[in-house]
Amino acid sequence: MSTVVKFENVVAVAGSFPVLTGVDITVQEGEIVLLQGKNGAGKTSLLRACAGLIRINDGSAQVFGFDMRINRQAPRRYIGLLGHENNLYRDLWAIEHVEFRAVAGGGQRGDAAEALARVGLASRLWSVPISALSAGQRRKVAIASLIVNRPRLWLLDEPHSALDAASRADLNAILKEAAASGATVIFASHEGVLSEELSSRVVTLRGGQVVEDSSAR
Amino acid sequence: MSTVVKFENVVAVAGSFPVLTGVDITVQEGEIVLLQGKNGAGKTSLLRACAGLIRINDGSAQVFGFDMRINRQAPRRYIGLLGHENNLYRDLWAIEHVEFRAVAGGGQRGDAAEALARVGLASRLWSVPISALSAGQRRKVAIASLIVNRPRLWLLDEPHSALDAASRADLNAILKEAAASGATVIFASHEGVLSEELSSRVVTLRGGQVVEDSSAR
Amino acid sequence: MLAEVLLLARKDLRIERRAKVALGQVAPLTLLIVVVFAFALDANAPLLEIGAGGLYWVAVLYGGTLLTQRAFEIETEGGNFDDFRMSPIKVHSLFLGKSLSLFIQICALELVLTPAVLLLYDVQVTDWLLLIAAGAAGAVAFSVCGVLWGVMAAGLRVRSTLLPLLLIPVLAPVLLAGSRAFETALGIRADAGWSWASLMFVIAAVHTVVGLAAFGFLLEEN
Amino acid sequence: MLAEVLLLARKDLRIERRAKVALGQVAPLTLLIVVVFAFALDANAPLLEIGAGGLYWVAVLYGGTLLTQRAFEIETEGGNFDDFRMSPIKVHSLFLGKSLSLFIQICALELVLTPAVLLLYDVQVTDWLLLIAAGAAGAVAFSVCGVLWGVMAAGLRVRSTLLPLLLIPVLAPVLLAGSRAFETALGIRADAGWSWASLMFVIAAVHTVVGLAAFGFLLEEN
Amino acid sequence: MPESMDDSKMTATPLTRVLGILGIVAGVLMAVLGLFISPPDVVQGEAVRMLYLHVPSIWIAYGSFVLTSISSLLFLVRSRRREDGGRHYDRIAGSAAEVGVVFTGLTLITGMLWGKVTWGTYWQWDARLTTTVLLFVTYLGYLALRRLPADPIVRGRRAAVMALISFINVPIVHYSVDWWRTLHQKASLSVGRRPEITGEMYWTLLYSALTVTIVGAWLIVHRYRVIRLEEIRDEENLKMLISSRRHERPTGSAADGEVS
Ligand code: HEM
Ligand SMILES: Nc1ncnc2c1ncn2[C@@H]1O[C@H](COP(=O)(O)OP(=O)(O)OP(=O)(O)O)[C@@H](O)[C@H]1O
Ligand SMILES: Nc1ncnc2c1ncn2[C@@H]1O[C@H](COP(=O)(O)OP(=O)(O)OP(=O)(O)O)[C@@H](O)[C@H]1O
Ligand SMILES: [Mg+2]
Ligand SMILES: [Mg+2]
Repeated sequence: MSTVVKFENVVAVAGSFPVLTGVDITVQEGEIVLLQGKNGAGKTSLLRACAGLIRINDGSAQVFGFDMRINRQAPRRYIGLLGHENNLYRDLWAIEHVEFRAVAGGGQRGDAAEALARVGLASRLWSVPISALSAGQRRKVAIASLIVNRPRLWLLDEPHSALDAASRADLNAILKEAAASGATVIFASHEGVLSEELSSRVVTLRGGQVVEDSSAR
Repeated sequence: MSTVVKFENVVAVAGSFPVLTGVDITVQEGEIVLLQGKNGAGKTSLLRACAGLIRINDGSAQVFGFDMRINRQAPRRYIGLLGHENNLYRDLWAIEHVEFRAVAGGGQRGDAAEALARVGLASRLWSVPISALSAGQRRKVAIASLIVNRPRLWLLDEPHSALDAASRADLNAILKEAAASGATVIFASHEGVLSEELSSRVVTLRGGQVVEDSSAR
Repeated sequence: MLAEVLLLARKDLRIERRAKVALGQVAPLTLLIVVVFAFALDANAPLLEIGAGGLYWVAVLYGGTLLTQRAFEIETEGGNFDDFRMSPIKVHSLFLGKSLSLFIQICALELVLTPAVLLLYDVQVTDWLLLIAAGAAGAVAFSVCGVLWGVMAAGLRVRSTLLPLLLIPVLAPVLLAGSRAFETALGIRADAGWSWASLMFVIAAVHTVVGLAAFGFLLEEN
Repeated sequence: MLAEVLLLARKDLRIERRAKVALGQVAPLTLLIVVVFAFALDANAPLLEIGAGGLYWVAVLYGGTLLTQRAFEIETEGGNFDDFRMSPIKVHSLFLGKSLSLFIQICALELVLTPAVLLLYDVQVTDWLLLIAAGAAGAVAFSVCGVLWGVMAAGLRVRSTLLPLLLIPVLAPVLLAGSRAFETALGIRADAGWSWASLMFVIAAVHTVVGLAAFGFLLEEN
Repeated sequence: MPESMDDSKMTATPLTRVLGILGIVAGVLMAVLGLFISPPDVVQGEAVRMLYLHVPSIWIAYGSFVLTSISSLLFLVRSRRREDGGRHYDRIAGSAAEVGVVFTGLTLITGMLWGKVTWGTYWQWDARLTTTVLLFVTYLGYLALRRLPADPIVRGRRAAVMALISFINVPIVHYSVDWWRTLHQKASLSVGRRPEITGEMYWTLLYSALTVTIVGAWLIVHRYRVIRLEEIRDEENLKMLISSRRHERPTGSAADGEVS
């Protein structure tokens, strides 16, 4: 089993504030890691650092073996990122959006319908502009857009937010399935039971550092 | 005890889609009502209808005794609305934002600090531009902006989202306190235990209608 | 009410001071436009002298549109306009407060632009009072009108392109009157500059009245 | 790579078709500007004739800036730029795809604008080929440059005003060259219009090369 | 340029002191030469003395912009490989551009004053004048871009790209007199053309150019040092911030001790 993320004493600065102050974490293929910690602990920052969206100022960081201090764009095509916000094209229909994301990632146009069905979006809503969807429905479209790209590393920031109970269970199933087939999942969440049930390992952040790590596999 | 919200067979249309298809609901002063239902059930739409933000096409709707089909701006000054998104001035500091909202609502500048402390935002972050705050910290600022206006009716759309465990408990305490002092709270949420513990009554929506109402008071 | 107006305007100006959009970006931009115009018109000195008034107002119109856009951008950053509409501030105060902050920014813009045009287009002022009166009237008209349409464009989608489309036809009369008034003030033509300036005041007044009456309606999205 | 470019451009154009910004809002707006100019310059026919080329390009510059802004607005509607940056599409294709869709929109704009200017300003075309060549070169330069700075301004904040500030000085040479080329094409001056058009092509080529080389850097926010 | 902590903490080194003194001495001499020794022009009379500031200034500005472009290019090449990201080159690019802008401004001002004397107006819509203004504004934009808060490397790359594009304006300014019909003087010293001015004026001009070069170099070195010092200060600040964030209090939200 290979190492997907390997951070050693990683320091990252946003603006002039150190959002990560020395993170050490190693994630193996197939793990489902829950990041928890207070608001402002640095969960989002860590996820974005893994995605190469913030520059690393100090320490050593590798994702899929790429050195993130030298080329932080390289691993992106293996990564699916879901942020606090959804980033959807509001004027496209749900199906068009997912199709676009599928083809952009080298997949098939047909994957889109499958993914939307998988996240449980009613097919009536497939050809409605995304701006007309409810918060939870949009979240589903965003998740479907990840699914079609079959990322090898899923980085999810509060993926359950806005979803209803049934969809939350669905999402957990989707992620477990992905992990079982070799993908790696790192997600931040404040949902207690739901996320602990999903995760194979819980990492606690505080002040931009890892302070607890239960490799409870 | 007076009636705060009285909706009878309310139909509301957004674009050309009927988001509410005949809602009947009566909420008394001091209640804490949890709206639940699947994604797209119409929770957000109902909250926005209570706030007078969407036009009511049919049925009769009264908020604080004002007829929402005639004057939907009138009750707004008694209402505090927290949407899925936060709507903060990103360039202001947290404290400036809350101060502005306090004074705009007829309160004191000094209320702001109190409210920010109440939601548990570390005072280091009070004088940081809101755009630099984390998702949960922003949510706290948005909640503090409501507190300072002492609304008589709180309309909250997934208020717990993005908050950490401790802050969720804090928020519940704040809302219970408000209800105890005569305010009314209606909130939509997908959080199971947490919201049921808070609410005095659970209303379930489906397809833009109320399908279940446990006046479990 | 005055307190509310000032509160709102102060908030807007504070954001502006922090983001430095009006003076840091819009002012240089309009200056640039003045320069580019001049060159696009082939640096024909007499032509520029004649056109100075018109070009000045076109530049103000452009800068003013950007500032208006920005004034509502800050209200809709969260993705929607709900909080502005739910604001406990009275509707009239919302309108006047927004207009006031926009007015101050447009005035600042004019203060930068006027000397530049005088210098670059090589024109002399023969009637300072008229120049100032016309400038002020234009600023009032632009800001009031900007807020009136800005709130509508902000409620709808694709605002960044809709706003100018709404604004420019409405402001065209102000633009014309302003150009004529300036031409008199700059001694380019002997026409009755003051009657143009008064026309501007009338337009500004009409828009203010319409704005006060209609802002409540326009605030509603649906 | 071509597939990616087309995919991206098609997506942009589909959004555009649905929101109808380019032809529904920006084109009328620039038309309006052309008309307003005519007014501001007092409908002085010979003067308009001389200025036609310059005014045309000023209008295209304005419309192009709005379209560029819009092209990146759709990428940042969720509040940030992350998804565009995380896109599995190759950086070069991102650049070319965005440029292509912008190019098509600017061409559409020019197609609307050209007859309007010919008609309103009462000028005759003496060299159609030059007109078309210059128009195309200008569209390439504007779109490539727009994408180059647009991506940067989108990553930063306060983009709606920053973008034109960055864009206009850089595009000014294109504007100048375009005006001269048009003047020749319209028979206003006998100058070497073709050498101006070729200058435009050179500028467009330089920006394309720089864009292809640098887009990866510019995509990064911090 | 040496970069060890010790000497970058000082603003002056022997090199800069020598440069500074040279600059002053040369400046005085230039004033004497330009104002008294060189003869008045046949056509322009005494006004021609403006030449000795007007023209060298823009040359130095050109030179600075060339320096900016070269170091921007080097920065783009090196920023991937080097440990410090080649920020050295970014600093050079920044300080050279600042100096270039200052001297472009000087050319504009002297030109306008000169124009008032010879053409009767401060400003003419002449190709060279307009393009010079555009050059000025473009680089002001470049400097503004450098000010925007961002990670230093990312900001540096962004700025470097803009520097490379902005450089287009330099040849445009230089050749504008040939490309457009202008009021402004044609190039009098240009590659492959015989100089049109001669004698004392010619030598005075060359000498002024040398002097302004020295002053420009001195300014660039100093700006470089100031930028470096600011960076050092920021680094120190960051260290403090990191250690204080590491020790954030480990409590819940009731936390930060602010809840009553
Ligand atoms: C604001 C007004 C002016 C500006 C912006 C300006 C700008 C410039 C620039 C950029 C150059 C350098 C050309 C090059 O070598 O690439 C230059 C050179 C020169 N300027 Fe001006 N100028 C202005 C006014 C004047 C005036 C009023 C005069 C005199 C009547 C003048 C006389 C000259 C001369 C003699 C040169 C040297 C030409 C050469 O050797 O290339 N300039 N000016
Ligand atoms: N420019 C800045 N100035 C001050 N603090 C900053 C700045 N930028 C970021 N921060 C702080 O850095 C931290 C960022 O944390 P991050 O967004 O990673 O938190 P998080 O763990 O995702 O929190 P949440 O649970 O609220 O999403 C926050 O405390 C934020 O206030
Ligand atoms: N123009 C439209 N066309 C089609 N459907 C629409 C349109 N506008 C709104 N809808 C639908 O109306 C419903 C709105 O529901 P609302 O936003 O109130 O849901 P909600 O209960 O808040 O859901 P969530 O839990 O996801 O927030 C959604 O199903 C949405 O798809
Ligand atoms: Mg977060
Ligand atoms: Mg909802």
